[in-house]
Amino acid sequence: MLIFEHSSPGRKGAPQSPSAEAMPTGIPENLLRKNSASLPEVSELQAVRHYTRLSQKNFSIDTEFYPLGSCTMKYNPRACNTLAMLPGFLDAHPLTPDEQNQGFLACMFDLQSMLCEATGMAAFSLAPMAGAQGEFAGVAMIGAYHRSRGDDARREILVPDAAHGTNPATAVMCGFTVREIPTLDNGDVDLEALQQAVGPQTAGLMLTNPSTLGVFERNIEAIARVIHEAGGLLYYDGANLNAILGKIRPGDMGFDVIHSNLHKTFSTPHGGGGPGSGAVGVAERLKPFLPLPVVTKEADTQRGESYRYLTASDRPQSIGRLSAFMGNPGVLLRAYIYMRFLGREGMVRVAEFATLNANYMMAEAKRRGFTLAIDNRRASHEFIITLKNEARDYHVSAMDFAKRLLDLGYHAPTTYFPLLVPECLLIEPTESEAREALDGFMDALEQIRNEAQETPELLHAAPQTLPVKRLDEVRAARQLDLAYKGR
Amino acid sequence: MLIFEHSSPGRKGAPQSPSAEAMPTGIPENLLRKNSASLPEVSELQAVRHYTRLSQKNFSIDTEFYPLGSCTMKYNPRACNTLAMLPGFLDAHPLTPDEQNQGFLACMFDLQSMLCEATGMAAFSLAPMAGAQGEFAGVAMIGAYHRSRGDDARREILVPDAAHGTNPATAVMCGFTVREIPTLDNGDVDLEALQQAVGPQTAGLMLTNPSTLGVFERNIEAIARVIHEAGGLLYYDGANLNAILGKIRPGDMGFDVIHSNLHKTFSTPHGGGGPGSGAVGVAERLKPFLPLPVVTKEADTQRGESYRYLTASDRPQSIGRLSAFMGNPGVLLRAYIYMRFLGREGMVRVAEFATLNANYMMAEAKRRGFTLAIDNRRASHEFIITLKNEARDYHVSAMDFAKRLLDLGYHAPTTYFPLLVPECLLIEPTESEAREALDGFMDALEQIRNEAQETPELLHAAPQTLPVKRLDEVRAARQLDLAYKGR
Amino acid sequence: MPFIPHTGQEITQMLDTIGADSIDDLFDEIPEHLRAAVMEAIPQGMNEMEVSRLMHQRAGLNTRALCFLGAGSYQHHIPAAVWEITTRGEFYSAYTPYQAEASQGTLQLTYEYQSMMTALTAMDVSNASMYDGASSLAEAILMSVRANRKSKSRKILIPTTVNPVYRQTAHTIVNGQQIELLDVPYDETTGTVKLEQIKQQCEGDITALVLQQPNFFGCLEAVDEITDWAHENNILVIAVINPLAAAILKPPGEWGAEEHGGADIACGDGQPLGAPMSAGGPYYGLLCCKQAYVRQMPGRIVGRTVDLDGKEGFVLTLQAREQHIRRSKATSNICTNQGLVVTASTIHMAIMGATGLENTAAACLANNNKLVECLTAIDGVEKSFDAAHFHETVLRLKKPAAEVLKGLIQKGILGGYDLSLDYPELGNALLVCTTEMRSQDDINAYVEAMKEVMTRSDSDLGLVQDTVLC
Amino acid sequence: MPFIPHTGQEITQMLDTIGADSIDDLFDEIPEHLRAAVMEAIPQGMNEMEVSRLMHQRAGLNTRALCFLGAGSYQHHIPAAVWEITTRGEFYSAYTPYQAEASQGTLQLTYEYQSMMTALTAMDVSNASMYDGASSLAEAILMSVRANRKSKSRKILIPTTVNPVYRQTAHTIVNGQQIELLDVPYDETTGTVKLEQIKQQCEGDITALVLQQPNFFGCLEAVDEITDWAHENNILVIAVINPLAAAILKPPGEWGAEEHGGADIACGDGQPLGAPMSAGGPYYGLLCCKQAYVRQMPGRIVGRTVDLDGKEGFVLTLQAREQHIRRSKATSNICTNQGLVVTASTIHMAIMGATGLENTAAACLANNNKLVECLTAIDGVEKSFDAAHFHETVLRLKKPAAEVLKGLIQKGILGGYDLSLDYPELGNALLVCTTEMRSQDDINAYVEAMKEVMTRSDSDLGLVQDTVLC
Ligand SMILES: Cc1ncc(COP(=O)(O)O)c(C=O)c1O
Ligand SMILES: Cc1ncc(COP(=O)(O)O)c(C=O)c1O
Repeated sequence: MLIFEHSSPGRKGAPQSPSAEAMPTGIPENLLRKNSASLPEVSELQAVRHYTRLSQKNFSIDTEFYPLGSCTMKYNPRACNTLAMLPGFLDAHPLTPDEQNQGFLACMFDLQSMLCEATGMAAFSLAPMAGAQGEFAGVAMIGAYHRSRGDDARREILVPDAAHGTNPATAVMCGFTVREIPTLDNGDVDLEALQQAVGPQTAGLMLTNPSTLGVFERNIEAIARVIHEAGGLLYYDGANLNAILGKIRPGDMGFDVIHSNLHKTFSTPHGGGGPGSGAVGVAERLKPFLPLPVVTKEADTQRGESYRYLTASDRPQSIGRLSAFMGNPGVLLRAYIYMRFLGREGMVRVAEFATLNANYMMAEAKRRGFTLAIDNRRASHEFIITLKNEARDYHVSAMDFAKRLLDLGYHAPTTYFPLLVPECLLIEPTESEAREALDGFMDALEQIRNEAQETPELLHAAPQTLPVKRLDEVRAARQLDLAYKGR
Repeated sequence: MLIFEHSSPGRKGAPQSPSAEAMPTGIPENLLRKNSASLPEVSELQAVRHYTRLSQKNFSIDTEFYPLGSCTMKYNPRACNTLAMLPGFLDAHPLTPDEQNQGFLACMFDLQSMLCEATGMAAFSLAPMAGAQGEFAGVAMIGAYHRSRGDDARREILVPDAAHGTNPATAVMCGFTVREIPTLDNGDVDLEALQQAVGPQTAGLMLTNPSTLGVFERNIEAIARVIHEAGGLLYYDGANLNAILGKIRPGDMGFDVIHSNLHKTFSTPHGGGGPGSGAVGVAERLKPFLPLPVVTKEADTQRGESYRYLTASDRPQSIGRLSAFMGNPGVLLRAYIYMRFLGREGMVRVAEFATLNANYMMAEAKRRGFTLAIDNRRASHEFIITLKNEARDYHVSAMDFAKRLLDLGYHAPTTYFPLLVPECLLIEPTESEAREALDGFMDALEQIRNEAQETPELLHAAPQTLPVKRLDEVRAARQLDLAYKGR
Repeated sequence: MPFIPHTGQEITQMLDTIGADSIDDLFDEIPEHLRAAVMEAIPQGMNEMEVSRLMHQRAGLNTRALCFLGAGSYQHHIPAAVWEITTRGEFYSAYTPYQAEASQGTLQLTYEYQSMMTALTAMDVSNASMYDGASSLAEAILMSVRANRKSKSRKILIPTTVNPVYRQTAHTIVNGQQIELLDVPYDETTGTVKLEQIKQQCEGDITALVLQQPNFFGCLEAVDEITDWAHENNILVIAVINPLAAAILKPPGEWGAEEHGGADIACGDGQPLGAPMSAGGPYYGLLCCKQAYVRQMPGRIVGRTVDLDGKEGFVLTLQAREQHIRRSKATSNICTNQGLVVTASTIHMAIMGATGLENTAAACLANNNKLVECLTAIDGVEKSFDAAHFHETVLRLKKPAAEVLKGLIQKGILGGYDLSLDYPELGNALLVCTTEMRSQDDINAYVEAMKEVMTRSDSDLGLVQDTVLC
Repeated sequence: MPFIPHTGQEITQMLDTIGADSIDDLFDEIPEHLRAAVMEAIPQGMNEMEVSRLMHQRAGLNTRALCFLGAGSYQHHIPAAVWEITTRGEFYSAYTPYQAEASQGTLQLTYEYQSMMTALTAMDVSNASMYDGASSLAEAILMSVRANRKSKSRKILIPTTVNPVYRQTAHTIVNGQQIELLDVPYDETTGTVKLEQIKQQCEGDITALVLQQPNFFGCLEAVDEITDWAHENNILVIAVINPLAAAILKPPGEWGAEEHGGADIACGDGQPLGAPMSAGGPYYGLLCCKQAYVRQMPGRIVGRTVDLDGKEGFVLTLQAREQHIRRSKATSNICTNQGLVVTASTIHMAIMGATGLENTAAACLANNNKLVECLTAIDGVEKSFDAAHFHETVLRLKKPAAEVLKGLIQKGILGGYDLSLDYPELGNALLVCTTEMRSQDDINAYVEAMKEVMTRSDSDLGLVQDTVLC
């Protein structure tokens, strides 16, 4: 039932409403609303009950193992939420004068510094509100850099075919054209194809390393050389740093600009779709172009250190603002708190145990006879199973496997991404899962393969134990019903 | 699965633990623990996931209509929780000097005053930690009062047979003997039997009005006269004031002492069993005996009004303390906040709409052909259906009805209480439920009666849709398994 | 080890299964000389007790002054139930609802959000959110360029009464795509845009026109007249709204003559509907449009459908617009949105209902009238504009706003937004805001403080500069 | 109307169904002359915004000083997850689990609690909680009288090292039942009870003996020796424990010779395991006993059983002990207990684990040693007792404790518990406590403040009386 269907005309959540004021005069009639908006009219109890029950219809990290590749569904410590929601932060107006906002600014400055150290970049801006906006900022800076040098011909961005969809979409949004670079069967970028692709039109290359295929790009130094020699810049899609934190730094690999999804590696919650943060870091030469705001620390003779926002006059070459205020401070605070929990030792351990868990599951998958997309390599924080054999032999799809997993109490891995691998499951366990969860998942996968052989209809009809059975997506797109207008 | 079964030896929730200190010397070896307690060894994520999932196995007000008679399952406003958990309250040590504790004491003083006004009593103590302890305090005061007057022969407490089990249990705990008074078919106390029962041995009568039969005791003035003329005192079991708030006050009916369950009428949550508060109020003559602590207000010349705890030296005749500190302050704060929400108008409305909902459901029950335990009377905040006919005709019990209701998404009413009515359901909707919920429940009840006739096995096998089917209580009591000791 | 459950024994067993000797072996594909050194600049880890102490200290450093500052972020009452439910693990720690059957909670809620937002704006379609109001305007502009097939110019008219940071953000984001943003000046007596001024600015083919209601000065624009003119000239209208104000003001879907169907696209920031000010976010961008433009919409959209048994259910739909399907041809690069804030906002709207929002909006307005009346009774304080307004008003002061604000903050009052940088032509201008949260006592405190600041000489101001604030 | 969903139309329809003209008619069985007047002394209702403002003001009036006060309530770190999960609606707003199938969450959790508590105490059985530590002791005494079939005296020995408010509460509660509570004095050098002193007090038949470990002075009693003696004399042993200390101290189930099976009953306050100090509650009383006494146990108990399909499940069991079944013959009148605090405490124990609790207990103790060492270096401060202790210590001061505490609170320090009222024989005695929450900085702050207070003359103290506190 929809919340609208609990509605009764005239019912109100009285304790929440200021007492009715006479509508002030002075507003011309034609600027006023004629009819009340048809929002639901429910009591507070009805709303609480409805949304509490709705929440129970979700899978989530707090309730299920959620090995969704490229998404890093790790534990979101509750303390990060509690502490980020202290009244001193929640009640802070974004335009509060810096002197009254020192506690928050100190956190932001520290966060910038820790991100620089963790990635080997010279400076960070926390402005981007998600990975895609971080990419936007990064690519826009690449554009601004070339322009600032009068190098206006560089209108092409190179993107490997395994890349996340946001990479090409971003490049286009920034006004570039996109050229795809193929990937070899072993998961490395096709270096020859890359060499042929670069030229005076090359603005840069967007790369994820480890790639979305779950392997480390072994030729990274050669790639960096090719791009830099062609006059391009190297962009690191660091949506996911879980695989390398404390082990190798993008700056040391030769990247000029990077974004990092704090809502993945740094454990801010995904919230059913967002919000996130795509903090963006740069090498020294791109620093002037960083998006605003950026926080700086100043030694103030009177009261010791103090912090302030840099403005456009401090950074005249900045690509500008990406949001009305400061990105997503609540997300940034959660990431900051998480990083203080981890500290330098804890960060290395993230990479170590995320990698251990992925390699363990990959070994188990192999042992149990599943086909790996890329064999005989180390997994990074994730790895890929291809179910092409099962699809061929039993007429079941990766999607069927995914839906059946739901029935068994596991969230499905990422399916059909990266696009190169047929019938694939991209599996990312993260470091915060215990071995029992990994084993339980592999048992489930094995059980499903047996079912695929013996009772494939079980897979086709899955899920059976959830609030709804398989949903008709085609109908949803054909007979658009995007808002309730009464029954 | 039990939390213990997620355990792995040596696993820890590291972020929660201070770093290991060397066990300080100086404690003799024989006073130290030899083996670590076998608590579960799980990660924070495992604990969060386990208890989040467990919670989902409960019915609750926040998820279901819960018309449990005599329990007053009304909406527990979330703000009461949020505001009672402000750090200024949570971090207050109970022995904080009064001067540093003025905010909390002011709330407690106001709460005492509001309870006096709402019940018509002269003074209140907030010390009792639940209804039963409120009863204990009340009956102990009755004893202390008689003793203070040298009236030592009064060793008997009268209790109507419809009374809640805590009434007789309390009287015995206070050292009294109990005599039961019968109830007439129309729900009123048998006045003649009462007259015959009273005498110089009578310490007092414990009465609930409206009674647990859901009707108002019409002879209350006569009853008061009988008891008072016999030299006894009149105790009001005001566990539930929902039916009369702002309509009639126990003090005005002639009661000398009353307890009120703040976790019912004043909406503090039941928390799966507690905590509660059984604040106790008295007429003037019992004031010296009130349990401590009690908060008083003093006009302080220097800083205006101030509040302090009364001590034993202020109240030498007090029956004493019932707990180490101040009862259950967190519960008291929630009740206080709720009462400030309601205000005087809101309190009257509680009684009005609780009564409207109960009478509406009773009328609906009658219309749908159910048998009422007491017909042709007004319901108070609750009423009783007896399923004795259905039991006779279809061989189904009130318990079967209750379990089947769970399948249909409704918490069952109270069953088999009061003990006088065979196969009964005691139904209390409370004022915070919308009419749709009441109708939905009555539809379910009607559906079940039809099923009882046509497919009684559906009832016997209920519930089917919950985490477990009907549980074996006999086995639980015979083969006691009260703690996990490994599998 | 923080948040890592592995015991020593488990590690050994897992490495055995993998066939590796140590965890470090798992990184042997990384060139040795590239390995990172210890990250000295990152402090050591802390336990929760220590982190908690640190964050309480930091939060305590933020001064909590009485807030009369608005300018795009507003302090409203939020029912306690809103964030208690929103932060339930099942909402908080779920991913984007790609597995629909296991995400009906988030999906149904989002559908309800879309329904509420279209009801509030009187628009046909809402998406599931953009990042914030400013970036939402930028996407609305990009969308208008795709949607207006009759226009080739890629020229957009933006009055300077639109929030300056929104205009800056739009510039950053549309910059790469050869889109021209043309400023339109405002009328100096009304504080609103006059149609004549727009016409003057408008040479030939224009793709879209942006109109903010209430505008950045808090003033109400003549939305009907301007919308009609735009539509008559094949110009799309992009409304920028405050969704709380929309509870009492004419919603964008009803701007102008009925036959044109109102504004074409509506955007704005959802913050006033359940998001705390929180130093600037997370908020969310609302984005609505006419049915005809739904395939040009960026971001996620939830649709209602049925399952195998014909039972109602919800899915992400029209995904072919999005980057994960369409890649370089997507309507936008947006992927992660502001889902959790939308969750809060949906619950907020459900609990408040239309009546609650209307009463809140009316209380904001009434409070602003009270405040402005008292302030303008002070010598040296007067209103800048005479147009009708919502809950913000521009005041002209006899002293520089920056100086006045410094004086006020010393009395624990966040007095408003200094307009002198963005609008130097207005002189010493201050934008003051009141929400329903400002009680009569609060207003009195502001008025008293302002009296003192306005009568104090400049040297007094300097003297008290370092007093501890409340 | 607060929290009432009825619309005017619904009210009319419902009254129609009932056949009444007005809501007031529904009260027509109440004698007219008894009807209540308007409750003038109760203020008018408020909306949530107003209530919230009021409660923030009130909470703000409470001074938040650095806490070195214990005496039965202790400030410990509680993981954020604990109360976030505990206050989930499904736990928070559920009733007592009478409908077992619809309450498996609460029931299984309670079974896990019982399992953890028996593990911690090394006792056989735990109930599902009593109100608090003090009332739990009272019930333990009543229980011992029922359980000790060999004794007829109803005499209970209670050393004065047992928390004074626990002893007072026990008096109030057992008062009506002809039970005699006999004080046992303590040794003035050790601060503990000596077996000889007990023997002196003990004439003839004794039902039970109470022993608190650590005792009210923080000192450790000779539990083995005393337990053995009691058992040899057919006296039941009632242990009063701090369950956090039990993580490192010998648990009551192991007191004395193995063949006696340890203490017979263990009680105490669960507050140190996950309940905030909260001005005194809600906490919960833990109550455990030997298997033999389970049918004398008051309060609820959860048992594990199976359902119709043989699947594991949980129910309330042995209900025949309780008032709702046995009425006047019940083991106690208790009905509502402290379930939600038990919920928090269970989650707390699960997250902390034995290691976490051990480290916490050790940190408390180490901090107390640090503090006491520094304080006793000050002239006029010395230790009163020489027995081993946990996290509290009694100090003898050269000035009255009340005066010293006044001085300390002016420096934002809650310095401890003044023992002079309860134990006048100890002179100027102060009980100081440190938990793991007290950092080195906190300890230094206390020491500095104490130095100043001890060197200050009395008239200085008077002077600063009204200074604003931190
Ligand atoms: C590799 C990669 N790049 C970019 C993104 C986009 O990040 P966001 O969703 O925060 O915009 C993602 C997130 O799914 C990703 O996995
Ligand atoms: C009528 C009546 N009296 C007394 C009580 C006992 O109250 P408590 O459970 O708070 O001890 C109850 C609660 O169930 C009750 O309904």
